[in-house]
Parts: sequence; C-alpha cells; structure tokens
Amino acid sequence: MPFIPHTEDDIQKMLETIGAQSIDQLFDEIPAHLRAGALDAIPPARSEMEIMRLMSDRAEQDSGALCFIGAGAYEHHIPAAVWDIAARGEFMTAYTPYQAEASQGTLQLIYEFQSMMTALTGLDVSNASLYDGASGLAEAVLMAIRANRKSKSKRVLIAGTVHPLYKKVVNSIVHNQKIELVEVAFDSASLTTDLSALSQFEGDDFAALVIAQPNFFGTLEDVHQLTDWAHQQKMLVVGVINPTAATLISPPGEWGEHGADIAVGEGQPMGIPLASGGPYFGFICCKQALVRQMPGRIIGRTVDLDGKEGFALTLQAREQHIRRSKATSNICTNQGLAVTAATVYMSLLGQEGIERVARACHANTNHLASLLSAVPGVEVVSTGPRFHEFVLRLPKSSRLVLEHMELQGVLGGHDLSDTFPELENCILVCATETKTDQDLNGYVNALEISLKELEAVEC
Amino acid sequence: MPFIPHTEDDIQKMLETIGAQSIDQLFDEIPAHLRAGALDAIPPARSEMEIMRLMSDRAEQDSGALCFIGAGAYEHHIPAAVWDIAARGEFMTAYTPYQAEASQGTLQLIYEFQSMMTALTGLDVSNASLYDGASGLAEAVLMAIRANRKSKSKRVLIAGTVHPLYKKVVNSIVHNQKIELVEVAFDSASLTTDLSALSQFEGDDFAALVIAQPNFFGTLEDVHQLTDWAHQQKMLVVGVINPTAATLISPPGEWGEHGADIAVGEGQPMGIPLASGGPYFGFICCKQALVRQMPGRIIGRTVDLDGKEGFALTLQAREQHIRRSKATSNICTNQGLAVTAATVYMSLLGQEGIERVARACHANTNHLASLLSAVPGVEVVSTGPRFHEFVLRLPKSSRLVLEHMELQGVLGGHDLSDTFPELENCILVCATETKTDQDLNGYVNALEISLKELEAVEC
Amino acid sequence: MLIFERGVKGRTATAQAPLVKADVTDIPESLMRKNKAAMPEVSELQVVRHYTNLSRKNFSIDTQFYPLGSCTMKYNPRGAHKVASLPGFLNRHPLAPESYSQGYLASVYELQEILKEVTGMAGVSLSPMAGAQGEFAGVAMIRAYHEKRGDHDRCEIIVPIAAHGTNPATAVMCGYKVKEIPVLNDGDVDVDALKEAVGPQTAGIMMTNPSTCGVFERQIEVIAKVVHDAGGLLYYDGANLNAILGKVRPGDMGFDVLHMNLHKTFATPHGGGGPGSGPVAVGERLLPYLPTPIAGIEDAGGEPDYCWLGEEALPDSIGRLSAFMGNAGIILRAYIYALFVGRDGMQRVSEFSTLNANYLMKKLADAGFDLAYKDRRATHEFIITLSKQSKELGVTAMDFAKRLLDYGYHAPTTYFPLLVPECLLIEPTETESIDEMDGFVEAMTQILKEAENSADLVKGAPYTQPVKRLDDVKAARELDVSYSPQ
Amino acid sequence: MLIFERGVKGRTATAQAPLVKADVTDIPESLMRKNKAAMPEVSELQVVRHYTNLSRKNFSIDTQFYPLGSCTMKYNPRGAHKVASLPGFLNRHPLAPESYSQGYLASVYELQEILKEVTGMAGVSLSPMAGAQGEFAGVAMIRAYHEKRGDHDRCEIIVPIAAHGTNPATAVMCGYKVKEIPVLNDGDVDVDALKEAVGPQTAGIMMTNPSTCGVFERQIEVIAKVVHDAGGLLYYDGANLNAILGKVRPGDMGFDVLHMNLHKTFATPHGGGGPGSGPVAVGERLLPYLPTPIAGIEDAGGEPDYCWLGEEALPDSIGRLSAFMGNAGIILRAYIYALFVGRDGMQRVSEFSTLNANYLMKKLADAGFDLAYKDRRATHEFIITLSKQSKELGVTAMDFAKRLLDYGYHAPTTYFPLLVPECLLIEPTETESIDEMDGFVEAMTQILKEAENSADLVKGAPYTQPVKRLDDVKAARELDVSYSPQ
Ligand SMILES: Cc1ncc(COP(=O)(O)O)c(C=O)c1O
Ligand SMILES: Cc1ncc(COP(=O)(O)O)c(C=O)c1O
Repeated sequence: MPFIPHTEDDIQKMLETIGAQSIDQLFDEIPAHLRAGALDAIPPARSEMEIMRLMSDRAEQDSGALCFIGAGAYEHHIPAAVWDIAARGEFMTAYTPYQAEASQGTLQLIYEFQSMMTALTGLDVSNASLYDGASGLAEAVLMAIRANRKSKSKRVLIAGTVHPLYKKVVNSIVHNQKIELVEVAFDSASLTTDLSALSQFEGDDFAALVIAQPNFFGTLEDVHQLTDWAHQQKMLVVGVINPTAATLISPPGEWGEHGADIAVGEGQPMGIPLASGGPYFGFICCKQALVRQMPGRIIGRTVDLDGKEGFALTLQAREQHIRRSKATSNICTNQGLAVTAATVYMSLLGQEGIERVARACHANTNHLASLLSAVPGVEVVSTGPRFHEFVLRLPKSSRLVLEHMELQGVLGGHDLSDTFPELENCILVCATETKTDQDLNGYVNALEISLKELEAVEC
Repeated sequence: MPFIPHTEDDIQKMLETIGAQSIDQLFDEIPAHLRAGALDAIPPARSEMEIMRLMSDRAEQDSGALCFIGAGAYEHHIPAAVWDIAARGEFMTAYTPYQAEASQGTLQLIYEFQSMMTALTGLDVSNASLYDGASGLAEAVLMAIRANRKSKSKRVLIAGTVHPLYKKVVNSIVHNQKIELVEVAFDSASLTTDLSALSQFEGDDFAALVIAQPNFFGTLEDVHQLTDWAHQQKMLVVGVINPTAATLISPPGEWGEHGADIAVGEGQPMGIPLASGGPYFGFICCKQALVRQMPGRIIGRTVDLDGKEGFALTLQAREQHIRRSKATSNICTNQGLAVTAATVYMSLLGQEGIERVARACHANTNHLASLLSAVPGVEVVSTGPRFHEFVLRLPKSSRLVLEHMELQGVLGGHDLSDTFPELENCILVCATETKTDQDLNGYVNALEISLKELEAVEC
Repeated sequence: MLIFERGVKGRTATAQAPLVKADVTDIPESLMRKNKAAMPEVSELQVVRHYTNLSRKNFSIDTQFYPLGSCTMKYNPRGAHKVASLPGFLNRHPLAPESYSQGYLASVYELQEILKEVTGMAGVSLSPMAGAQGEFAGVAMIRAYHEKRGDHDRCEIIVPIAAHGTNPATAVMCGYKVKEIPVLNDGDVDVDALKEAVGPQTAGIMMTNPSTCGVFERQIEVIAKVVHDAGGLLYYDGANLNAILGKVRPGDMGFDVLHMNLHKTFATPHGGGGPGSGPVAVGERLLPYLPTPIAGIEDAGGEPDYCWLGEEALPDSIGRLSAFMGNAGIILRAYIYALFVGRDGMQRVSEFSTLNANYLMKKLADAGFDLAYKDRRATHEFIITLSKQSKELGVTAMDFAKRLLDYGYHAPTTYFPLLVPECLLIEPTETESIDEMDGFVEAMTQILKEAENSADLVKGAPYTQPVKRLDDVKAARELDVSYSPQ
Repeated sequence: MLIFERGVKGRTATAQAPLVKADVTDIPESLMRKNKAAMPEVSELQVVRHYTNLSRKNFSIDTQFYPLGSCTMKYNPRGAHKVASLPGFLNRHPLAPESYSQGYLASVYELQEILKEVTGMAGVSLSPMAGAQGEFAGVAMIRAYHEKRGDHDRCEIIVPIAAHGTNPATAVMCGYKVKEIPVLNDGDVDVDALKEAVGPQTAGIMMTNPSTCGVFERQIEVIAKVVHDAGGLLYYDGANLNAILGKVRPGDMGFDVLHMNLHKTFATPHGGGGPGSGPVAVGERLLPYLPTPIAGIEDAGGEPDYCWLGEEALPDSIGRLSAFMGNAGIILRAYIYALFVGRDGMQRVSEFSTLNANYLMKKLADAGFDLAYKDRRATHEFIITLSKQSKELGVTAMDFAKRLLDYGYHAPTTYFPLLVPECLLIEPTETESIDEMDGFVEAMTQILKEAENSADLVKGAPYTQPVKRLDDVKAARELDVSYSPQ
C-alpha cells in the first residue's frame, strides 16, 4: 500500500482497540446508499519507476525550444543552492508557522523576506506573499479602496499598459463587490500612459491609480509624473513592478514626490522556475500607515519569556482565521515555498547581483532589438527606455511567423495582435541574461527563414 | 571572487593584525625563484549560469541511448528519496566522523549500513566501505593472505569467471607485494568453474579461492561445491557477489557447509547511479574471527558517560592513521556518501523490495533471452541458471553489430571477443527491472536491422 | 542573527551573477534607482549555512509527527517532487504554444478526469491557487448562476459556525452577506435553524463534510433538500476530502460545487505556508461558469491533441484567477500522487486516515482525555477538549500544545473550531504508523500527569525549542516587520 | 533508535519496488536463498524521517565552521553537485561506447590539462579514488621505474615522521620498507638525518609540502638534490595543495610524482568520509607508468574526438586501480569547480586560505595560546599546542576539542601530527569570513578561561550534543558492529 505503513497485524490490533469489526464499519455514519463504488476512471497504481519513466517522456515532449517569451514570466539563472535549500524537508514539509516556537526557521526567513521586499520597493511594510502577481494586484485594488478614506467611490483607474491578463484577473476578483475598473488608454506610438489621457479623469473620484513599471510592453513609464498627478487627485498609487528591474530603476518608494502607496508584483523572477506558470508568488508592500489594511500574513519580530529575540505571526486580527467575515482577505495558504526560494535567491545575489542581472537583461534586449531592426520589413515599435522586453512589428501575420519559428525550435515571442488591435502583427519579445549572442543570432536566423518561407508561400 | 567572502576592508584589517604588507608577503618562505607564474592554460572563471549551460550540452551529448550493458554496473530504479536525503548538507558536507559526539548521524547510519550488509551476505561483520568492487577484491585478497595462518604461500586461486577488470585491478594492487594470482580455467560451454579444473590444484598451498556469484557471465556457479572444496584444501573462500541478487540466491554465509569467509562486491546496485563508473562503493564482510584483519573503517556501538547509546569509530588500531606502516590497509577516505545513499536505498526496499527487483531482473533477462533465441543466427550461449546477464553469440563481428545497434540508439551489450578468445563474437547482455517489454522488443528490432545491414554490406 | 547582520559591504556570491556589469546609457537618470536597496551582502557559504541552520529550527513532516487537525500533514512523496522538477517541466514557459505543451497538458487533463471521478462532479477547473481561492471560485460561480438567471435578490450565504474562517471571508469577497447557523451538541448542523435561515435571499450554503468538528454530517441529504428547495446552491469545502476520498462523493451527497485542497488530500508539500492548489469541481448546472483556463482534448483520431480552453470556449466563465494556469507545479505533483496511489489507493487514503484517527481517539479517551463528540465516530480527525484541565488545574489547551513540542511532537490544531472550548483538533493521517501514535499518546499521558503534579512546568513550556514562549502582544503593539540597518 | 527497530514485519515502501513479484522457476532450490535477510521493514515516511533526523546529528560545512586541519573543509559549491547530477551524466554507463561519451571525456581531458598546469607536471591520470590510492599509484610508479631500469635493490621509502599515516602504509602496500626521518624544531625536515638515510637502497622519499606541521619546507631543493643524487625519486603528497595552488608548483620544486586530493583542494564534498579523488601527476620520467585509463584526444581537424587510453596505449602502465574510471562523479565536480574559479581563482585559493590561517594564528597567539612553530609563517593551516594547559590545568587538547562543540564549532584536528604534544591543527580555509574566525577565537578564549576557573567543566564536555563523551574502550572491547534482532 503506497505510503501507508499498516501491516495486517497493525490493522487487527487497532480495530480491536477501537472495538470495530472492520475498517468499513468506521464509515457507518455515512448513509449506505451514498457510498461510492469503484473508481473505474482512475488508473491503477504505478510504481515510482513507472511514473518517472512516463513523466520523463512527457517532460521531454515540452522541451528543447529556445524561448523568447516573457510577458509576465521570465527565464533567469537560478543558483543551484536556491532549491537545494528550499527543498530541505524542514522547509518543504512544514505547515504555516502557527506554532511559533517550533517554526522559527520559516518565521525568521519570512521576516527576512519582508525586509528584502521593503528594501527593493522602497516601502515600509511587506506581507508574507500572495498567490501571484495578478491576484496580488486584485488584493492591492481591494486594499486601496479600503484604505483611501478620502474616496467614496468604488472605482479605480488602471493604466492600459498594465498586463492584460492581470486586468482580467483583477476584474474576475473585484467585480463581485461592485468595484469598477476604469482603463486609461495608452499611446500606441510611445507604448506608455500619456498624461493627456489622464486629464479627462481630473477631478473624478477614484480610490487609486494603478500603473506598471516597466509596463506590459517593457517600456518605462514616467512614474514620477503619474504618481504626482494621482496624489494631487487624492488617489492612492498602486505600482506593479518587476523585482529584478527594481534594483536598476526607480523603485515605487521613490516615485514622484511622495512615493507610491502600494507596490505589488510577480515574484517569479527571484529564483522561481517558469514551470508552466506556478507556483510563483505575489508580493505586496505598502507605506506604514496602510499596514492594517494589508491582506495576508505578516511576521513580526518580538521576544520570548527570557527576552530573547524571536519571530511570530502578527496582526492576525486582519486575517480570516481570526476575523472571519471581517477579514482583509480570505487568503490563508499562500506561496511559502516559493518565498523560501526567493529569499535564498535574493540573499545570494543581493543588490549588486540582481542589478547585474538587470543590466545584462537590458544589454541583451538592446542588442537583440538592434539586430532585429536590421531585418528588412521588421520594425521595433518600442523606442523609449525599456527593460528586457520590446514590441516588434512583423511584415506578415504574427501568428504565422511565430508558428514558423516554432518549427525551428524558437519561441519568438508573445503575440499581441488579438489583445491589442492597435498593435496588429506585433509580438512582445523578451531577452534575459540567460541568452547568449549565439541565441540572439539564432533568433534572427529563425525569423529571417520564417519570413522567407512565408514569402515563398505567398508567391 | 567566487566563494571567497573577503572584502577589501577585511583584507586590510587582517593584514594589519598579522603585521604583513600584502598577501604576497605571506608566501615569503617560498624561495622566490620557485614561484609560479600565470596559469595560462587554465581558462578564466565562469559564472554558474555559463557552466550550467556548457555542461548541460555535454551531458546531452552522452544521453539518449537505451542501454543493455551491465558487466559490473547496473541500471536500477533509484527512489527519489535516496539522493534527496544523501544530498542533505549535513551528510554531504561532513568529514569522516572523527569527532564522534558531533557525528552521530553519519556514525549511526554506517552502523546500520554494516548491519544491512551482514544481513545481506549472511556474514558477521562489515566495514564502512572500500573504494569499489574491484579494489575491494584486492583488499579481500590481501586480507585472506594475512588471515590464513595455515597457508605459508602468498598465492591465491581465482576463478576465471571473475570479472576480468577485477582481476586486473587485483593484480595491479597486490603484485607489488609479490602475491601471485593463479587463475582457474572455466568451462566455455557452461560458463562456470568446473570442479575438474580445480582438481589439478588439489593439495597445493593457496591462501584462498576467489569465486563470483553470479559470475561475470551472469551464470550461477555451484558455490556450495566450490566452497566445500576450498575449505577441504584449507583455503579461505572469498565470494564476489551482487547485493541485489543476494536477496534471491544463496548468500556467501550460506555457501557450502561453513559458508564463505569473506564476501566483497560492488555496492553500486544499491541506489547508486551509473554515472560513468563512480563514485560507487566496495563492500566487504567477513566472519567474526577475521575482524582484526579487516581493512578500512568500522563503526561500533557503545555508550556515553551517562550510559546512553552512541556510535564511534572502533578497532582503529588496524588503521593507517594509528598504526601507520603496520596498518591492514592504507585506505583512509572511503565512499561515505555512496554508502549513505545505499543505506537509504536498502531501508526503503528491504529484503522484500530488493527481492522483487531481483525477480524482475531475472524475468526480464529470461524474456529477452527467449526473444533473442528466436532471431536466426543468434545463439544464447548461457544456458544454466543466471542473473540479469547472459552471453549472446552473434553471427557477425560483434564489434560491427554493436556499432550498428549504437546508431539506432541501442547499446546492445559488452563485447567479450577481445578478452575471451574462446567467446568469439560473443557479447554480454544485461536487462534489469528498468526495461519494459517495449525496450526488449526495441533491442530485438535493432539487432535484426543491424544484422540485415551487415548482411547487405557483405553482398 | 539575521542574514542582513552577517553581511559586510561589498561581499557577494560572485558565481551567481553575470561576471560583467553591463553599462546602461539609454535610461534617463530620473528613472534610475537613486539609493541602492539595503539587501544582504553575504557569501554563498554564508547563505547556505544561514538558511540550512534556519531550516533546522522548524518542525516538519519529514522530522516529526505533526497531527495538525484540518491540515492533513501526511507524507509528501519525494518522487512527486522529483518528477515535477524534471527540467522539461521546470523550463516550460506558461505561454508556450500548444506544440510545446502536450506533455504538461496531458497531465492536467488527466488530473481533471481523476478529480471528476472522485468527486462525482461534471467538470473541474484546476486554476484556483489554494483552498480559499477555490472557495472564491465556487461562490463566484454560485453568484454567476443566480445572476444569469436574473435571480438578483439572493444576497446571503449561510455558513455553520464551525466553518473555517475562509468560508465567511470568501462569501464577503464575493459580495455576499454571511448568515451563521449553529451546530448541535453532537456536531451535526442544527437543521431547524437552517430551515429558519433559508429563504429567497439565500444564495447558498457553505458546508464542510466531515465538518471541522471531525464528524460526518449525517443530515446532509436533508440539508441539501432544504437549501435546494429554497433556491440556493450547496458549496462543499473539500479541505477535508481526505476523510471520504473514494468512500462518498460530494456530487452524490447533493453538492453543486466544491473545492479540493490538493496540498492536503493529494499530499503535495505545504512548504511552510504554501503553495497550495484548490481546484473546483461542479455539477452540470455550474459547468458554464468554471474559471479558465481548463485543459481540453481534441481527439483527432490518432494521438490525442490537448489544448487550453479559455474565454472563447467558456464565455460565461467567472474568468481567470491567476495570470497563467494556477499553481501548475502543485497540480503536477497532485497528478503524480494520483498515479502513485491509483484507483484503490484513493480509497485506502480515507480508510487508513479514519482507522488512525479512531484508534488515536480511543487511546486518548482511555488515557483520560475528554472527547468533544464522544458518541460519534472519528472521521480522519477528532477533537478533545481540555476544559476540565483548564478549569481544575489551570492548564490550557495551549499549554498542552506547547509542552508537546518538548516531547518532539508538533501540536494539534488549537482552539479551532471555536465552538469547542479548550480544544485540540487532532489529525494523524494515514501515513503515520501505530508506533508513532502510541508515542504521542504516551507523551499526552505524561503531560497530563505533569499538569496534575506540576502545572507550572506545563505552563512554562516549551523549554527545548530555539525560543521560549513568544510575546505576541509585543509583536503586535511594537510592530517590527522589517529589518532596517542602523 | 535504529532503523531496524522502527520496522514491523511486512511493512515496506511499496512504491519503490516492482508491483508484481515475478516467479522464479529455473534456479535450483539449492542455489536459492534460505533465510530472508533481516533488513529494515519500514515505510517510506519512516525512512525519510529517520535519516533526516539522523543527518541533524552531524556537524557539517553547511552548518558549522569546521577548521579541521589537513582536511580542507571549505564550501562545496552546490552548483558543482547540481551540474554533476544532470541526468545525462548520471545515466552514462561506464562501458558506454565513445560515441556516447564525448561530453564526459571532454571534461575529463580538460581537467587533466588543468591539473598538469597547476602542478607543473607532464602527465596526469585521474583514476585513483582517493588520496591514499593516489599515493599507491605514485609509489607503484616509482617501483615500476626502478624495476624497468633493472634497479632491483631499492627497497626503502623514506618518510618524515610528520607524515600522514597513509604514507608509510602505502609504502608497505607497494612492498617497500619504511625509513622514518626526524623533523627539526622549526618544522623543517632534518636534512642531515636525510643525508644519512639515503643510499642505494633508497627508492624514494614521500614528502608533504607544506608539511603537516603547517609550514613550508624551505629546504625542498636541497632535499630534492640529496634524494635524486642517491638515485631515489621524490613523491609529493599533495593533500595540502590548497596552500600553494598557483603559487609554487610541485614540478618546479623537483618532485617526480604527486597525488592531489580533489575532494579537498577542489572542493568536492566530503560526504561524511568520502568519496574522494586522488589523481596522480608525473614528470617525464614516470609518464609511461601512469595508471589507466586516461582521456586522450584525436584531433582529426574539426571537432576534437576524445578517447580512452588503456593498456594498449600505455603498455608499461602500473595498470588499473578501479573497475572503471575512478570516482568519475568527483572528477566531474572538480572540473566544474575549476571552471568556477578559473585561472585567477586558483591563485586566490592559496592566497586567501593563507591569509585566513595567518590571521587566525595571530589572533589565537594574542589570546594566549602557544604556537608550535611561532617563528614561522602559517601556510593554509597551523598548529597550537596545549601542553602548558595540559600540564598546569589538566585540560587536554581533546578537552578543548570537545568543549568547542558546545560552542558550535567543529574541533580542529587533534593529536596530529604526532610530534607536537597536545596539538590542535587548525585550517580555516579561504571560504570562511573574518566574522566566523573571530567567533572561533572568542570561543577558544572563553574555553581557556573555563579551563583556568573550572577545569571540570571543560573536561566533561560536550554537553550539548546528542551524546556525551563516548566510551571508546568499551566500543573496542565489547565489539558491537552490527545489529542483530532479538
Ligand atoms: C476546512 C478548511 N477550509 C478551507 C481551508 C483553506 O484552504 P487554503 O489554506 O488552501 O486556502 C482550510 C485550510 O487551511 C481548511 O482547513
Ligand atoms: C596529508 C595527507 N595525506 C594523505 C591523505 C589521504 O588522503 P585520502 O583520505 O583521500 O586517502 C590525507 C587526508 O586524509 C592527508 O591529510
């Protein structure tokens, strides 16, 4: 019996102690006619060896391409130490640290994580993680509405340059509470949020303005201007950021005159593998004044009976297990293991290391963009300052070009055509520090061949 | 500076404390003209990311074949838990357990390992490991010569069916001490050691007889007869065994009337990956009476000041670090990490699990042999009872056939032609529990195609 | 000591970052970071040593018996972790085209089918990232259902008071009011109270069965009828699915929708607080509303061709709940676990977790502990109450919990459910052996003796942990939630 | 508790073995096993928990400062372990054809070249599986050399008394007699004694430089001349190569052959006692005798083609020392380490290990400890002697060592080399930070105070480990080296 230690003797002894005839008898409170039959649709048990073999084949099926897709999930080098440590049984198979004295490892680690996130974002307080960047943004929106006492509306302004999937997720989550997201159009030439587009909302009651830096297109926004504008309008500012970039470019805490109020984002770049999209983790940081509106767990430093330093869950009165229907969120299980990995990653790299990664990404992106701008018919749409992503306009159907590149083992980018009609045949291309010059040339080759093939088909 | 934590400040502070001007000054006792220059032949440092990439490509180069080679190293399923545990920092980065109180983990584990090996072999005592099976056999031969007080010769009889590479290693190691290995011819029909071949040595002075079970060809010897014969001749019996097989077939302790005196072998099948040949580990077990002749480390159970059970290195007076030139061996560092993995493997599988593995291997071998015996021109030479290997005679040059199979991604076996002139165009084929029916059929196909291709070439 | 405090200016794990520091000239100065982030500056060895040592300050399944009720701390197969960590799985980009996704999609699809079978439901979406998000998806579907039918007055979700805190919190996040109903002394829901509570305002009820009282809700069919008759739907909180896996199916009990905690029932690691995975399963009525994406299949004759079903395929969906596809790696681990235990193993999960719980309950009762529901069968968990000890000896459930740590056992869940005073909710799980449980009973018996003879000893516990009892009040009052260098 | 004692008849980790128990009918009954082996019968969780907990009873580099002299306990890069664990490397059969070996062979070949460069020698063989086997290979080559020249009377190997125990033991395994020569008070070899010792019977000398006294042998050129003039060869025990890596090359010092301990200098993990890797490097004279196999290269114009060189290529070789190719995985890790640190990093290894040792030596001297060689530079390690404390306070080096464990530091090497009484041989290695060393000095200072004020406290140490001091005498007298069930 896989994973079940009971021998026939054990079972007999236990049943005798209980005073039952059979295991089945232990289920006698379940109405007999409700009892399930055989689960025929489920295959019989396999051994670890068989599973390993089956799944290795499946993993193999999905491998082998050179990937230039970013769009919210980024390939970075992950130091070997990161998962060696995170996968230690003591981290991986512990529960939420409810018994603080027996969980100081996890608790101190999260305290350190919180400290790293506040350092990166330039804000005061961090929680222990949310599910992912997108749902994290939904929580940030809810939080901003609770926190902005000056706003009576349940409306939030959101830049059109925020990740489209994030906008969808936020909407799925907040619309039930009758919260309205109002989108600010972006300038399709500069791929940024124009102050002029905001002016139409001047004087309106919104709880917050949501902006992304770098934005979905990898372009840098003028966050200082946007932040100051929102603050003048008595809106809170929610910044969606990339933690890698935060070591290089101005972090939310430094935006404008007073800094953004809340920063959220996807933690994946901090040592978490792409892994089909998860588990990643969402981070959220805010100014001290907003801490009681923060969703999720927070770890605090305190002392024990002897006055010795120790760590414990704190401000639990915000949470569902204490506050139930009055909680700041329903989140309970979060993304602890990913946070463990991220904490190790951030410790290993530090400001200097992450900044080097950021710079290498930046250099690679620029290099690839300049290589591509030499390809006839192709246009690099993103012109302003950017971070590891840019928009490329193709002379043919972007869907077809990408398919042709796929056949050559190159995933050329994320297609923007469907989501952004104004960006027809445009794709979003990403090059991180993992890409070598050879890889970049491989991209160019694959693209050129694909374009030629499509040319040929047309003739 | 990779792995070096010193900052410029640290260096200055340390030099000041020491009272030196520069790091270089610390080397002033080395005659200046001996100082090395730049190490131009060594490439500059690389980052972990670059190394990972380079080496992944190299690992890829060596992958992808379906392997039917055994000949001393066997592909078995290795439970995921095995290396997850062995790779824990506390096991992997500890030294030899000289400070017993701070090494109870490793010490108890080795004590348990010793207990498992004695259980498997049916003997009384095990050491903590030797380098590998082959060098382990050399140690066993030296040990037998020391231990057999009745023999005055420095000669040892060795069955011709012992692994040919083992015989070479034993010879490289023992010949310096003027020890002579005398080989017993084997019967090339039965592929076993004939009692009649032994009779010519009757009455001669040999310290020991070395036999292998299963032997190099995967064939089972009549170990009872051989053991009793050797004991009658006042020789000690050294058995070279496969630990997987030991759960299924008679272990050394049960051989003949009195059991073998020493058992050695390659520990690799107990959870150690093929990994190009190492690190594996050699195991050695013996009867209680011989324990003081045992080479290498031994762990003993004892008590602490409070009478609490604990473990420590024992009988160190046999070892080189105490006994120096009078030691039973020069071995110091052994194969601790591999032993750690093997101990976890053996705990997970137990007698029942390992026996199932052995039975599955046996079944696969028989199945493959019967499939192959249906291939025209091909002959299964091994007819007697066997364990996961057999000898196959090919109708063409074995070298060429194997090369043709290789091109189809099948490593068809180990070529015997060069080593055994009497087995011209014979190969040694191995099928363990990892092989599926599909794999076995794949073998047959690849062989048939290869034979056809060679046929075609000849015409 | 904090990792920050081990740092020295300029130190770093050099091998881990690009060796060259590339120039940046095209980003305007105003957009560049002004102050370096105050991150740790430490060597690779320091990081490895610091976190290795921190890990050793945790209790975990891999090191201790961990009978934390409602949390299902069972063995997390190392094999599942290894398989899910194959480079092919780790390196797949979430937006990779379907041609590079067939291996992953096949696994997702098959897990959906397996979960349909064990729940008795018509459809499954794996995208919710934990139980609470599964609850959200479920209640949002209930809402979407009523709205689609123009049934706009249903503004209330009924929740028994024993429910997990996520239930009421979720209802509120979905824009509902919460109406709590009581539970009887035998642990079952008060059906009379329910009858009074339902009405045209009832959107649905959220139930856990077995409830967090550790007993099977025997009136479930009556409850289902009452709620359905009132036009409401039944939500099943499947966090406790371990208790009934393969024995009784939520679909057969009358539930319209449920979430499962794969990180519990399907043995994927808890990771010190996550990640989880909280798939939802629905009956026919709610099929159109499932959250996206879902793995679909196009059977074009030969090999099956797997694809993602998104908005286009499910226009009435409640939408996406994560940027990509939920906690993909946890989903993969759960699928692998299902392969490990197989058809029969599913049933064994509930059989042996129930056997263990009933055994442990009996032994503790024999040792003098009071059961909260002594005339009931334990399910996969059960409750003891230390009211008597608390009153007579001044030793609380919390004291028992802390003292257990000294005996090398993680404490059971304390003070939950709230309706049982001084309670410990105990869940041994099926992967623990009788020996481990006997040891636990032994420890509890000792602590009871200690409580009788030297109460202060127990009240001062723990003594053997890295810290003694912590000052929670100070933690909240003098808030220190991030390190700032001097 | 032993793993055996956790077992119960019939229990097993089911997922790990083939699910079907195949029949065996063709093996005669007499050859089948009669009594089942008394192996553990435990569940997968029990195994994981047992060994996870056992591991926690160890000190290790990953958890503690471990200044064990002569053992080079430095950081073992996790990256090297990960790369060496790539499936492509783990699954390669040692007898795989060269077409499936180019990746591995390229790495082996390049490591050979790197080791030639750092040692200044003409050829390298990676096959020895640890330092002691490297010594064996080296001395066997010396023997083969003399024999090939018909120089049959050379029957003696000279060994300074400070040498590691493996040196004399190896000489004997190679059929030699051992002649020990003394070491002077300043740590250098007594050259006069050496001059008297050499003669036509001298096959060679085995030297360690820096010696195990932790000092550089300043007379090395004189020694080389004396031995060479007498017709002997010089063997270099390179276990201490960490001290001189890239600073001075054994080949340039006049050595004919050496072994290296890759598991020390090249940072591959010690694994609680191995595995190691002890490659040998030789000058021109000994090239023909290198042990097989060696990686060779056939440069056929384009891509290099790597191959194995065996007996045919090296007919005078001393032969094979392992069934396959030594500790291949350790060789791979060492190669990866070389890639990590690169050309300059090689030199930094010796620079910073020497800096650390001299710093720590000075701090301990300032704290009142006696240095064994106080007028000498430390190399990568140094010796303090506690003779005074032992005589005056009755507190021995062993007591200091045990008490250090209570302070969370692994003890230095004790009572080695034998010629320095009550000594501790201390090697901090280059990967430790100044903070860690300062902490160690602090602990030593405290213990010294304790020794002065409450000697019994120190003599009773350790107190904080899983066991107190163990009874070694009982262990040897009442030999219990394997478990037998009752
Ligand atoms: C009964 C019950 N419902 C819901 C949840 C919430 O699940 P999650 O923590 O995965 O969000 C839990 C567990 O925490 C639970 O025990
Ligand atoms: C100086 C010296 N020589 C030789 C050896 C033997 O090396 P190994 O243990 O790898 O056999 C050691 C280490 O143990 C050593 O320190």
